[in-house]
Amino acid sequence: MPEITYREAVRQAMDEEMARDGNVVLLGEEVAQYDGAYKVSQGLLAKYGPERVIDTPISEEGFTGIGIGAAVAGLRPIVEWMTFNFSLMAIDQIYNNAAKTRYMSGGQISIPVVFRGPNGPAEYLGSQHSQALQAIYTHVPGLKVVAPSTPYDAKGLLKTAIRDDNPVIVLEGELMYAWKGEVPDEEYTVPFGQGTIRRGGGDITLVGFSKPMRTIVQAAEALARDGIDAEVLDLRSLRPLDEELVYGSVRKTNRCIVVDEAWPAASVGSYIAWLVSRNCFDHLDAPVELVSGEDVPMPYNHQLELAAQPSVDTIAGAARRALYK
Amino acid sequence: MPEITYREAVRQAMDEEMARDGNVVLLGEEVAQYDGAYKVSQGLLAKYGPERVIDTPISEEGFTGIGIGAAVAGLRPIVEWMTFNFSLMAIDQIYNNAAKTRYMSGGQISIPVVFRGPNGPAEYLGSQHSQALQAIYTHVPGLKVVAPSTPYDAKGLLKTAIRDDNPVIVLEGELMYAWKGEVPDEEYTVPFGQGTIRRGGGDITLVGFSKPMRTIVQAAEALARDGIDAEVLDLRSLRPLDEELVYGSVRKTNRCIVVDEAWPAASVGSYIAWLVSRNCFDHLDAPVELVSGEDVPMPYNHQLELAAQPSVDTIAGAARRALYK
Amino acid sequence: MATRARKTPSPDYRSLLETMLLIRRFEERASQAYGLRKIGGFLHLYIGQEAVATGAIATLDLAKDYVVTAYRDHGHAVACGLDTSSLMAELFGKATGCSRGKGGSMHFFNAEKHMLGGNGIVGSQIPVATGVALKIKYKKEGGVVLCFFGDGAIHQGSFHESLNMARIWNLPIVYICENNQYGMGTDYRRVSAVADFSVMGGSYGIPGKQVNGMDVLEVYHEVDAAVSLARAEGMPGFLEIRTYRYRGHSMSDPAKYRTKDEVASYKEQDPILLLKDTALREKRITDEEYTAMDAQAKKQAEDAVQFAESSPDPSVDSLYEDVLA
Amino acid sequence: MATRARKTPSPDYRSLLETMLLIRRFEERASQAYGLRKIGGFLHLYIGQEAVATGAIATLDLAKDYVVTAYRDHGHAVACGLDTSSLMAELFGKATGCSRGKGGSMHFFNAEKHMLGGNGIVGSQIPVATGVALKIKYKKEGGVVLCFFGDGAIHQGSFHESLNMARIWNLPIVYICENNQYGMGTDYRRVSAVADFSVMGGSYGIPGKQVNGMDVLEVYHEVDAAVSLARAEGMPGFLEIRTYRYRGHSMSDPAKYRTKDEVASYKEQDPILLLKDTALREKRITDEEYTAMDAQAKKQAEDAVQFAESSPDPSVDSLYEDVLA
Ligand SMILES: Cc1ncc(C[n+]2csc(CCOP(=O)(O)OP(=O)(O)O)c2C)c(N)n1
Ligand SMILES: Cc1ncc(C[n+]2csc(CCOP(=O)(O)OP(=O)(O)O)c2C)c(N)n1
Ligand SMILES: [Mg+2]
Ligand SMILES: [Mg+2]
Repeated sequence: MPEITYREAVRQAMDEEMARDGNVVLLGEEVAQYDGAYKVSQGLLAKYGPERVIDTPISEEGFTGIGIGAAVAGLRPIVEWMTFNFSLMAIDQIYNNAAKTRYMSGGQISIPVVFRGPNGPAEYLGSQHSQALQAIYTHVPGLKVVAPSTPYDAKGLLKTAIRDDNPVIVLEGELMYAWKGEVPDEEYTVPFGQGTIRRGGGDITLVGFSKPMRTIVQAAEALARDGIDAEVLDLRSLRPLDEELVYGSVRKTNRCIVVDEAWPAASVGSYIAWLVSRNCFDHLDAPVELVSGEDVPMPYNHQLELAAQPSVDTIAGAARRALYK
Repeated sequence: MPEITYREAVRQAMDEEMARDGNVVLLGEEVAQYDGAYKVSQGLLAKYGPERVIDTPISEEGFTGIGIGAAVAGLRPIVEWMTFNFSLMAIDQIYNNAAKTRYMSGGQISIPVVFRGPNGPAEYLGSQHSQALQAIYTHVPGLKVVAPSTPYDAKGLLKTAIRDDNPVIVLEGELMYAWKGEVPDEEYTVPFGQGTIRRGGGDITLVGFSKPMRTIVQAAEALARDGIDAEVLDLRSLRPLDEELVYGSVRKTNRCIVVDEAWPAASVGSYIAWLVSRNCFDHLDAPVELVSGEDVPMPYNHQLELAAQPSVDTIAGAARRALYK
Repeated sequence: MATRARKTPSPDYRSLLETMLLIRRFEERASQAYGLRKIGGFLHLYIGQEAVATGAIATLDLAKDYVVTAYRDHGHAVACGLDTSSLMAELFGKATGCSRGKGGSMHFFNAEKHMLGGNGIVGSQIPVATGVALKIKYKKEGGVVLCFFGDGAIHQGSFHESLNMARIWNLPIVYICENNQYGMGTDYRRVSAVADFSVMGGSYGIPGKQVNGMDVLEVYHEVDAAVSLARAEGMPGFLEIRTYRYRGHSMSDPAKYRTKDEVASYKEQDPILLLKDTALREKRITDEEYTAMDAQAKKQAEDAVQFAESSPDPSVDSLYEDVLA
Repeated sequence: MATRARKTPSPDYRSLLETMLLIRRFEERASQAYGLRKIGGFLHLYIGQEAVATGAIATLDLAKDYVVTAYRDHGHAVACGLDTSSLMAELFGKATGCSRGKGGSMHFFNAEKHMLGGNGIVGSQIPVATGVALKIKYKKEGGVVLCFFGDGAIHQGSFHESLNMARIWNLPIVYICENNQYGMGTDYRRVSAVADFSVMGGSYGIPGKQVNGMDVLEVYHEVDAAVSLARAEGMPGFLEIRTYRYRGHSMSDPAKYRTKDEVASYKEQDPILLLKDTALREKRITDEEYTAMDAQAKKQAEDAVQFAESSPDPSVDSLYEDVLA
């Protein structure tokens, strides 16, 4: 299988779906002439023209709502937020229109729109540009939310998202865009609501999604060197959530660490940690631990910035504590 | 002690603090000439004049940011959101400016601003007007969040909020405004981060905050009739959170139900349920249950609307299940 | 800039009268039913403003054109030809309602008839409507969107963002600000820096015009001109239509912020009476015909109430229906 | 509308030159340090635009006036008199930085000097600045706020909402749109419905004016006139100042969206050279003096680098400091 970057995987997904379906359009800041702020839409303007690849002004509330309206009326827009930090400008549109119009209309209206872009901290950007905002989207019924951690999943989940008749939030990552991974030449999609096992193991279950997956796998390798055999689960999709995959693993390992780079309170990570605590109650030999981003705005200084994020040490440390080692 | 409404309690808090400190101003839609959409600011314009009680246009992003800017520069504004549903228009200002300016400036800047208004479902309003949005505010470091459930707490917590040098979110409730309760004539405040025991009991701990507290107490009474003695805790403040109060109770009762009328995923309720699961791990005789709002947008039809919210039955049922009864 | 030379066809007076009467009688019935507690929540009546929706929507071909509006949406729904029984049933929260009892007064929808809501968040529908126009343009359908909002909504950022994008992309949309002179209890002059909203088109290179909204014929001709320009040249339109609501903002508003004289002066130019007088004077209808029309409207409103009364509530099982496609 | 009759005093040419030189030499050094990876993340250079911050801020009395700006904030910070060593240290993420190493390039702050940031979210500072003006007015301090933002920010709703409120409340604020003709890779003409932003003042009854931002003297005089009007009469001002950035949007932008000729043509009207020529011509300075000034600016920039280099990182313990007051 060819190795491509996460960036290229996202690009291919958009390219293939645009080729497949003339109703798919892409809009956002710098997506067209600039080929994307992070070059994710490279070449799409040249291939599909300015009617389908549309540069917007810096008007997040406006163009997010425009994407929703176009979907309500029958297009299948992909809206790129240059980063999820800026989606806060548009969140009324997501909560009040994208997530609710179907329900409020008694099921008459479908809203096949995708919102995607980089989420979570990159480097040296300070607190306004380093927010991992999965919690506020996963909280809301009427949305679907996916968080691919590999090029394979990025492509497959985005293709599924574009074909889905519901509003889908796709959480990518700036630092992940350069990550490489195998992606088949043949057409494929990745279904929503199915997590995957990144590493088999019997001693403890490590659950995560998105960018921290790399760190989690590294932590598992570090643990393996100490003879601790961790199972690593990648949720891939947060709403719907593959609860059974997690429970099955924890019922086997009897221990669980959840990793989520967002702030801990009212987070996806703490929600999963509660679900596991509740649904594997009789199987747990230790409390479910959450390794989260620290409960502070992201600092600019790089040492502090690293200290604010889940690391191999904090994850492996939590695992050792759960194993009372 | 005189009995007053929650509405009057909030009004008194604002009135007393405005009398006490000339830097306190109130701004929002309909707060002045109309005396508040829910009459919470009744009489304040007449007493303090239009420089201190300011009607705004329907521009939530704008006037929220104006409240923040005025606080950055030294005033102590109270910003009323007509309801929290509309705060979504302004959430960039809360996340990116209110919560982060102190940190980003290395601690130079204080932002003594209060954001308050009714949160959560009322009746027959449909999904856009019935959101319980505590999760998205409690998620964020740099904010404080309180959720009073009685007139006493409404007054005492709001007074504390107005005097606090940080941005504070005060979650009130439209249906609660008419609730009555005892409030002393003397001046008092209620500190942040201290929950309270609404009913002592030894069999199970019921934890909640805000409007569901009434239902929780009723559920406890229903349980008492069956010989189940529930302890009812009112958290009052969500950030900071009185964890020790909860753990102390659960270590005694060994069972815990958390009630939160918001959607379950990535919610305050599920966060607390995880905290208890983790920190009372060795004391729990049953999984911690969450009784949440149903995971759907709020329907308009009243029967459906009631079915979507925590009820005496769902709370008592969860408690019975936790007691294996 | 193109001129509005095109001669508008003469509207059908009869059908304009019928629509206005139907809106009024429907709402009078709804108001009664609210008094009897058959309807709850907000109920924002359109009485007094009938000429705006009626005259504007009469210019459309709803096979290809669309309507998007705010929460004061009964008039627009009737003018779009939605079945009044389904509308009354929606107000009653019944399963036979136009939104299956899930939307309520603020969320009338009929996707087939291109009536896309009904939105409870002030200003939130403006980007959505703009997105519908984007779809029309992309699909080269020759349609036009009418986007309605109030004088209160014009100070929302969504207005600004949307008009700019509509103009740079030449979208077929006409923005109609129904200036009924109050946003809840707020006289628009108190919250607007300009007295004449039509000047705001200048910021977007969009022609703006003030229209007398008590005169349905003037509304018809001006909207028709703007619609033609939008349809033919992709030039968005912006009309400030001056109108007046006779009732309070919603059922709970005593409307003390205005004088009886002011209300009376508008009732003297009542849109129904105005058109009736003209039609009689021009001998387009007879007195008897008018009486018959009104009787028919009353009967239809009464039938709607009967239908709503006798319709079933949605089943509690439907709570989780219509969340996702 | 009041006229701008007041005669502006002549600015101090020397100090304008010194400030512009200092900004430029500071940033040249910062750019070098970035190349050496001493600085990470974005670094939005102001080179080419020096006349705007310099001329505008020279009109202020920062004992009572304030400055609020966006992420391209180095020039404004220098013009406000912030210690360049503390600024360079901030870029290096050091504890001695103006924001203790927590803010970075986009978040320069000095509360004492009334420089209130530095904001990374496009348009987000506009309401905040407006709130600072509200405080000035409320406290009758006689001050004025200068609020800077880019041509990209003007399409954000926050612009629209803020200007309306500033006008209805007569706030002492001057909004300065630094039109450097690009928002990232987007030529403003591609995303704006109007070519001349100054017309936008019309929507708010605020006088708007275009100013040549390469001519620091013109900037000074026009801003001074607007500041005087805001100070004396509470009439907000709105200036579109035409300028140009020589560098890419940030360090990673090759700026292929514009021609070399275009850049060269602006360099011919370089603001520093322009003022230098005038000053020489008018014999306000000698060539030697200019050379000495520039040498001084270079030395100060070099000293700043030394200071930053030799300063300590913030301790990891400071991660949880500065979150709350
Ligand atoms: C974003 C938002 N803010 C506030 C409200 C509360 N609210 C509902 S209607 C209304 C007044 C709107 O006035 P206008 O736009 O003039 O419409 P009208 O009611 O006159 O038709 C307000 C403030 C809301 N629904 N949404
Ligand atoms: C709300 C928001 N959307 C998008 C961005 C990403 N972004 C950063 S700068 C920029 C361009 C801004 O252009 P302009 O306002 O002209 O300022 P300039 O960079 O030219 O000084 C964009 C799109 C952001 N920071 N905030
Ligand atoms: Mg109105
Ligand atoms: Mg620019």
